[in-house]
Amino acid sequence: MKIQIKAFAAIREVLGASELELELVEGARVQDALEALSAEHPALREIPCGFGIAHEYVGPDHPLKDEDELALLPPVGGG
Amino acid sequence: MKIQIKAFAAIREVLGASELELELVEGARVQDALEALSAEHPALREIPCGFGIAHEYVGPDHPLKDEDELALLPPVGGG
Amino acid sequence: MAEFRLTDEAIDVPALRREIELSGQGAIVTFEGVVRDTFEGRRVVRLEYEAYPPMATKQMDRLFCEVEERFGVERLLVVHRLGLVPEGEAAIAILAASPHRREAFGAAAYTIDRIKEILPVWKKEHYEDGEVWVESSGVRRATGPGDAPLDGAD
Amino acid sequence: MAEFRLTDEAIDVPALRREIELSGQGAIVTFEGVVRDTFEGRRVVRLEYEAYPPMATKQMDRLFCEVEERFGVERLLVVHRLGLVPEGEAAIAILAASPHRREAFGAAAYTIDRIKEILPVWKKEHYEDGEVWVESSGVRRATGPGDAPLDGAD
Repeated sequence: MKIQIKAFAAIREVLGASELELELVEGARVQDALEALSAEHPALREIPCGFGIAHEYVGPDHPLKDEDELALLPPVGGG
Repeated sequence: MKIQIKAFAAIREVLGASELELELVEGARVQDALEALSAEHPALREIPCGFGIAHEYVGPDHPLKDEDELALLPPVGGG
Repeated sequence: MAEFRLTDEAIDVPALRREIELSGQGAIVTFEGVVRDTFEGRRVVRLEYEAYPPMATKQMDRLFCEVEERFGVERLLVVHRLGLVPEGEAAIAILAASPHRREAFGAAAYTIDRIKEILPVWKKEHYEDGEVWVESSGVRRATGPGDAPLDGAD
Repeated sequence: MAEFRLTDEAIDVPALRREIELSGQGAIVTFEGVVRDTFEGRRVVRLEYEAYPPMATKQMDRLFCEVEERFGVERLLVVHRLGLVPEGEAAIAILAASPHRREAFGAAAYTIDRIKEILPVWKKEHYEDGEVWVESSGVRRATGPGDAPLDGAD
């Protein structure tokens, strides 16, 4: 399956892109997407990462499905 | 001795004046001034009364001296 | 800088906000107490405040010291309106500035709490059929000949 | 009425204050978070915010429900600025109105606390010699090749 990655702030900088597509095996979870990206971008492991799907926070075990948009959210700093 | 009374809000209305002079015996305390006024204006007894001298709160036992200005302060309602 | 003022005119909060704006202050908390035009369904036709100004100033100076001790906040502006205050306008504005938000919130909330206890200022509500002094506790006290005392929580 | 906005322009607090002004509201509490131009003595030459807007909006809708449940406060306006924010200007403004002051203070303070935990907004400080992402905890995180990570409490 294919998912869309949306990356913000420090994670966007490490990935070098704010959006990218990721191919994953069926049954992959959020954590698997992060692992796949970290393999290519080891600096990603340095940054605590939260996850959003459909604009809600989800955990690393959240199952992914085809065409999901997964947001990678470093620690926030607004306000 | 003679003291000046300053009256505010509900107490001013009961006394019918915002300032008046009061003659008291030597050694009189704040409570004595209130008693003297209450004898003449019984409605004064209905109103909880705080006291100020030299712009500080004082208690009913506070001693008075000649030419003191005694403020009679009903419960406040600012803010 | 901590300053207290009494005024007969509408409180200009944006102007106060510009006064308090100085670099290094990360958090600014503003409290406004706005006068309401009804009390338990009765329409307040006129609302006015009176004060004992020199005592108010002295008590506020002490309160500013308390606030600085408790919250480390030195940047406070407090303005209380006197005389007639139309419905919808502020009777009081408190601005507290601090590098950190908790202290600014704490200072502003503590200041209004203490003001309601100690500031020698009194509020009178005029209704169509009488008038009452409104105490911070919410007690309504009538002194006029035709007025029955009212009680109610504010 | 509870509303959240993101804006690229200076936050006009007096205009927000007029929006929230409706009769029956006795207490209005305003919080402004103003950007500072130094961090531990280093001069911040540029400060910018980015957001994930649709998620921010959804998270704020949920927060507004929480605030209404906890404080009974429905009248909330929250505006967060994005992009470059000059020193001394507000990055965020929160206005809470309520018949009673404790609820207005509680709602405003709770809202900014939760925003710092959950709002998907990020802040970057640019110094003469590098740049860092500033987390709500105060952690400064550098990602550029020449930047050493900094840590510090905000």
